[in-house]
Amino acid sequence: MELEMRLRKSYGPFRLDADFCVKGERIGIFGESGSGKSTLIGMLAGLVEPDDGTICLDGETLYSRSGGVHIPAERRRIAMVFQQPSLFPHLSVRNNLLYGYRRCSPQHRRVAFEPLVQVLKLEELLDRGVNNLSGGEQQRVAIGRAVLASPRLLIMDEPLSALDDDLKFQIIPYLTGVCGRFGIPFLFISHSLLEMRLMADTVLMFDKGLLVEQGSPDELARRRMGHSPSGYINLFRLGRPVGNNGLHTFAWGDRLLLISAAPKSEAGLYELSSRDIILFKQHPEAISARNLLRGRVVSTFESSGKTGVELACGDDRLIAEVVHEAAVELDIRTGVELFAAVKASSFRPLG
Amino acid sequence: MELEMRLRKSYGPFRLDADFCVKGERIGIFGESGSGKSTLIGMLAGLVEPDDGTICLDGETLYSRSGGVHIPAERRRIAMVFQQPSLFPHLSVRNNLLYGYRRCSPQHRRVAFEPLVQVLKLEELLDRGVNNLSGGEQQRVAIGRAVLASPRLLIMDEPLSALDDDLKFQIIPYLTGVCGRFGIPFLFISHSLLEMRLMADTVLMFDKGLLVEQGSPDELARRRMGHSPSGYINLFRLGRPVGNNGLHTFAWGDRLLLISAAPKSEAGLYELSSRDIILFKQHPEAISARNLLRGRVVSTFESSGKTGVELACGDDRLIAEVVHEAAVELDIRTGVELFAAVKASSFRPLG
Amino acid sequence: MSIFSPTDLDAIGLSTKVALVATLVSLPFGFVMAYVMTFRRFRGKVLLEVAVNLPLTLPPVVIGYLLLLLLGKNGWLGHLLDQAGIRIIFTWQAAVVASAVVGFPLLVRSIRIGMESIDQRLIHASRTLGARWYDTLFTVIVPLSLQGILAGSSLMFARSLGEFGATIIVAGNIPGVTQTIPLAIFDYVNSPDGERMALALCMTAIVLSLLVLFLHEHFGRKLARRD
Amino acid sequence: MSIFSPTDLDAIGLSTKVALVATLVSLPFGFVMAYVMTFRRFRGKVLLEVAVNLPLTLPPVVIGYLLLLLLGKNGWLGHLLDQAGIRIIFTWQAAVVASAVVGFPLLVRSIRIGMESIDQRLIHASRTLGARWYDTLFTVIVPLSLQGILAGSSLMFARSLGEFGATIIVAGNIPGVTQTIPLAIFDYVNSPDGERMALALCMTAIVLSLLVLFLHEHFGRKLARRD
Amino acid sequence: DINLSAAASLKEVLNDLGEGYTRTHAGVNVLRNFGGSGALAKQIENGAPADIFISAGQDWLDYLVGKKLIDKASIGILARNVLVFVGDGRVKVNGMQDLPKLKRIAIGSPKSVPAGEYAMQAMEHAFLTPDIARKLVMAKDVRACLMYAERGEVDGAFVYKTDTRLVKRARTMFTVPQGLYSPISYPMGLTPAGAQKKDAVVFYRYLQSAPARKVLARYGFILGKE
Ligand SMILES: Nc1ncnc2c1ncn2[C@@H]1O[C@H](COP(=O)(O)OP(=O)(O)OP(=O)(O)O)[C@@H](O)[C@H]1O
Ligand SMILES: Nc1ncnc2c1ncn2[C@@H]1O[C@H](COP(=O)(O)OP(=O)(O)OP(=O)(O)O)[C@@H](O)[C@H]1O
Ligand SMILES: [Mg+2]
Ligand SMILES: [Mg+2]
Repeated sequence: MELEMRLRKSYGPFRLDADFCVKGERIGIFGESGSGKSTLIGMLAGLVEPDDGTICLDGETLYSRSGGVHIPAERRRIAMVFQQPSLFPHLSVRNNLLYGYRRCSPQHRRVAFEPLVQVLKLEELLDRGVNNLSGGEQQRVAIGRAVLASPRLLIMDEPLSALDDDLKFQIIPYLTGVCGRFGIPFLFISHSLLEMRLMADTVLMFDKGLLVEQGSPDELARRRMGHSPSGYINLFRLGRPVGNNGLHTFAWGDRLLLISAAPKSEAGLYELSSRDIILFKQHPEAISARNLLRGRVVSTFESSGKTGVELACGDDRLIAEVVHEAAVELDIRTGVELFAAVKASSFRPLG
Repeated sequence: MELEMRLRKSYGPFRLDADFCVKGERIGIFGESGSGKSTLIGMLAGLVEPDDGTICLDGETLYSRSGGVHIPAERRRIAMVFQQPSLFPHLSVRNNLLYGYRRCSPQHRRVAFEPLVQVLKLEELLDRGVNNLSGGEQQRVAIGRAVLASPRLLIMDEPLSALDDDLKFQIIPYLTGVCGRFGIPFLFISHSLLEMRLMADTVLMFDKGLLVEQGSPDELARRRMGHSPSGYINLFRLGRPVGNNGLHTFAWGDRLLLISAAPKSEAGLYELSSRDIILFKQHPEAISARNLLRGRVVSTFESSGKTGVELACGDDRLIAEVVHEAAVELDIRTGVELFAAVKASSFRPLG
Repeated sequence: MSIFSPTDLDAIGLSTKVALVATLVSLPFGFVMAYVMTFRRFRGKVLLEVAVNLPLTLPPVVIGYLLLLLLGKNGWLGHLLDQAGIRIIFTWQAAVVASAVVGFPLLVRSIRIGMESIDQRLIHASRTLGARWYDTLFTVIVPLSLQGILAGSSLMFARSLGEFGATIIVAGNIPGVTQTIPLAIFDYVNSPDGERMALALCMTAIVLSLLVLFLHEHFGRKLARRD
Repeated sequence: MSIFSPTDLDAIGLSTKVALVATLVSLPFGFVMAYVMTFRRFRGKVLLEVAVNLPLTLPPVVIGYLLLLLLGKNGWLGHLLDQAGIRIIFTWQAAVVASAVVGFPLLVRSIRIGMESIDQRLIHASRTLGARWYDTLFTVIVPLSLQGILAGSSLMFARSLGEFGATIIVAGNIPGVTQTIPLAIFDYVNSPDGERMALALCMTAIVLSLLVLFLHEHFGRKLARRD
Repeated sequence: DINLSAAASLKEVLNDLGEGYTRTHAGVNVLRNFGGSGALAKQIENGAPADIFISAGQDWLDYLVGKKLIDKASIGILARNVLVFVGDGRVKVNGMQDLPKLKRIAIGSPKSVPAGEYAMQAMEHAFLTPDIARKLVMAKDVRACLMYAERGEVDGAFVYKTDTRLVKRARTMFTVPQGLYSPISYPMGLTPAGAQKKDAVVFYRYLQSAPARKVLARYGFILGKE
């Protein structure tokens, strides 16, 4: 998907000035409360009329003030999960879910009803109305409704905010999976850098109505490493475990990783925060950390007063984070060899 | 505050069966989507009529079916932040905020308007209506409205879900501060163990309408340590930094802690996850971690296949988490001396 | 019900028919008008609004005269209909027209109040899910303004049962043909000894509207937001 | 406006006064009735509902007669008032009563439709913030049903302007004293050469209700949800 | 003030008489209330202020007399009227016998409008009823009959002679023979309250005086003997 938005929209003192072009199937929008995220996607979906500008999606102009183009929302095939659930109060859960599905022409229908309902744990609610659902239940129905419309772009405004972690991490792989399998690009808003890292390829960061950063969540994460409470997230795709004696053993390049949490799927996707890596100059003896990886520093970078250390471990890369003082003391610079200690419990299974 | 709830409430197949007594000023409720949390607090606030049972708050019976007691919601002085903002659409932000304030008799009024508005970053919105506020703005108004009612109990249903981390961690210390200072006990629902740890003294955990665990978030956290992605959270109250050369230096008992993040208030409250601690049998040389603390194991415990290690460092306690294998290898048992390495960046400032 | 004469029974039947037909016929127009007034912006909206509300402001007799001018032999619509071999004046259809015109503003207003409280976000949601405007109309707006539609219909039905002034002018007061309950009552109260019968007919009208009210409450409850 | 005779001007003034007073006097009652119907559950609710809607179902003439029976010197209310030295029949107050009774169901229904769409959660919110029921009533329910109240008031005002059947019975048709616009129109259409004047009076009524409509739209927009 | 309650068909002439009277009797105000005779009678019965009641038929006066609300001694007749048949002249109608040629005929609703009742009497006595019944359009009052005729909605209508004074398009086809229906009169009386009121009694007498009769005649009323 290629999305180009050059838009202006004012609400009293608030001024949104978007001017970007972004490519990718999984786009995240990040920004503090009131920075204009919902307004931006409202314009993309065709629900909010911009003051001026253009919107192009995959080469098709959806809106152009000067060109007099304004494709109405219902013909954009952009489904939306709103910040408030906004379910149809007169319809059952089932009919809410099927609302967009039924309106999608059969050749575009790609998402099946049953499996989605299972992932969203909505089986038992199908014949209920939506007005007395719990907050999380409502949010799940809203997600399902939008996904079942098999849109050409799925927009989600904080879709996971009312969900507990377990459910959230069950829904995320499903969402990314379905969207990936059926080629539904998505664009979502979240306040969680973790969700961003898990779901987005590209992140747009807004502040006070302006795009302040654009890049891969990796870049964003590197830049925000020092600032964010979870540092930089290293991602590992480890496949099937090669052994299991209390801990799960995985091949990672020519090394082995020992991980305590079981993988959630065959993909064996794990994350590791840069903060959870401790670097040693020499091999430490008798350490509680189960993984000790030798690596060579290939680059260092600065972020909010922290030093990011990119280590090459075979063909793979690992980013660790240390404070300046430590960087100086350990004499960390490109080319140096270091040991990285990682606890087996620091790896978090994602999907 | 002492709260006793012995209640039954059914909604079709869903059955809530609460039977507990809890003491404390800061109570958290935890549980997956649809487990009956909102229903429970609805009954406490007097908005949902139980099928049967009693509710006692500080010795006063608020509801008793057999006793024929049913104090109406408006006389319970229990303010509520709802899961959906539910702001008054016809009032300005200011008048929404002041709605409960004005209805609170002056001798009960304890919370001041101005500082609250500042913490919630609502200064510029005061004279706007509430219908076009962003999601996070609405949630902040809802929090402010409830707090300003100076209630005798404040109930919050996922009050921080729509807020970005920065704002969240600014609001939390304020909320706990105000409630602590003015003796307003609160009870809140959250899906975040971190928020629980930061805000609650006691946590009630619900599953499918039943109370399955009750205890301090510490106990809960120990028990859920292995399960939770952030492990067990160690809390540090460090006061003012005693030095600063690149890193902030704090006295902790008779030791020094080096921390990269600046304290957020004079209290110097920091958290440290059990996962961020690496244990060594011997003193490791040249390590990137800035803090190396020697301690004696005073206890160990099991949680979801992990071993929790409680270390005594002088008079203070530190809980680290290792996998079994490591526990065996390092020969961790009560009485043994170990080194705990903690990175300066692993400490997160709270308030 | 032996107290009623055959022409009274005719009146009761006719009134029911007229009120029913007037309500049913007006419904789609009333709905469209309410929709237009609520969701569209255009010039001359106020004029349209005034036109719709006219039958409320003007005394029914005047409405009757105006309708006569319009539908009569020499009226432009009446003339057209005449050429098509249709005569409206002095038939029960005229009573329907009179009732419809007089009750229309009530219908429109009720539906509008209901429509105005529909959450805009639901309309947005349906649009992003691919519903064209007519689709949104039938699957979101109609169901969510059903309360207003029902309320409006029962108002209109009741109003039609009581419609007198305009009806008597355009339909005449022909027993067994165009005499509705109010016209029959009018005849009875104008005879010195007709009071009892007038009262009996009033009761009948009340019972009829009671029925409609029950239906309304019944459906209203059924069709209200699902749980 | 030299085309109008002094009694016509009286009629215009009187009509305005009657419609205004009828609307204002009915408002609190209409609101309370709507509130009770919407938020309370009790036995005999349907009976009350029927009673409120009666004036709609019955032809205005009948209402007029019933009011005459109630307020006349032999009626129980009229008797009481008589002893207090108050006579209502054939005064402009009688016209107010007639208009109020006939317009009441419209007012109640409009307010109800508005009230029924109030989000229950807002009422809950106000209660948890310490508002007693009357407080919630005035600070939440009234403002949020303002659209319905306004719509109902303007419906009622318009209906009052057009009220004829009941008024002519209880207030009489006395030029300069109880002759409202519809009664004056009635007189004019009953004179062979009165058509022009009847039309002029109709226009006046239309203009009056136009004014109310504008006021309604104006306030409606102002009082609608704040931005 | 004098409260006068009178049948609606007397509106113009009574306005004329009332205004004339007020001009010559400064300080006396005649409040005129026009309506259907039945409505007026019921109003008086329920305490509406009225000094003089003029009915369009005998029965409503009798009704009030029966309730002792009319001073029996004062009862008189204001004027009489005759029934005529008006039409637009497209079909030639010269008398009752021609009525079956017409398609639609307007009459006042016989139960509530006296003129309608007289018309029915006339048709009955002319042996027309059975086949003509289907052609009758019952109107609210005589004015409505006249209007239907004027606008061509009906082929003809039975109306009072006094009503035809200002018709434009329609014209009088024939006068219904007096023998076919009972005499049309406007009986009147003073209410007990009116009988006590000097001004009312004086005005009541004026209504029966020669100048008043002249005005009545001008409006087309028929005047019986004194
Ligand atoms: N219709 C509107 N009228 C006036 N102001 C508006 C309107 N919509 C949004 N705003 C304002 O514009 C700003 C941006 O709003 P927006 O909803 O886009 O924020 P957001 O980034 O989605 O925030 P959040 O994370 O809190 O949902 C806010 O300050 C908001 O109050
Ligand atoms: N009024 C009601 N009628 C019927 N069912 C209800 C009603 N209110 C709640 N429920 C059901 O009861 C269960 C518990 O609901 P509740 O809102 O208490 O959950 P919750 O713990 O707050 O969940 P969440 O975290 O998703 O908000 C849910 O399955 C919900 O669908
Ligand atoms: Mg938003
Ligand atoms: Mg909930």
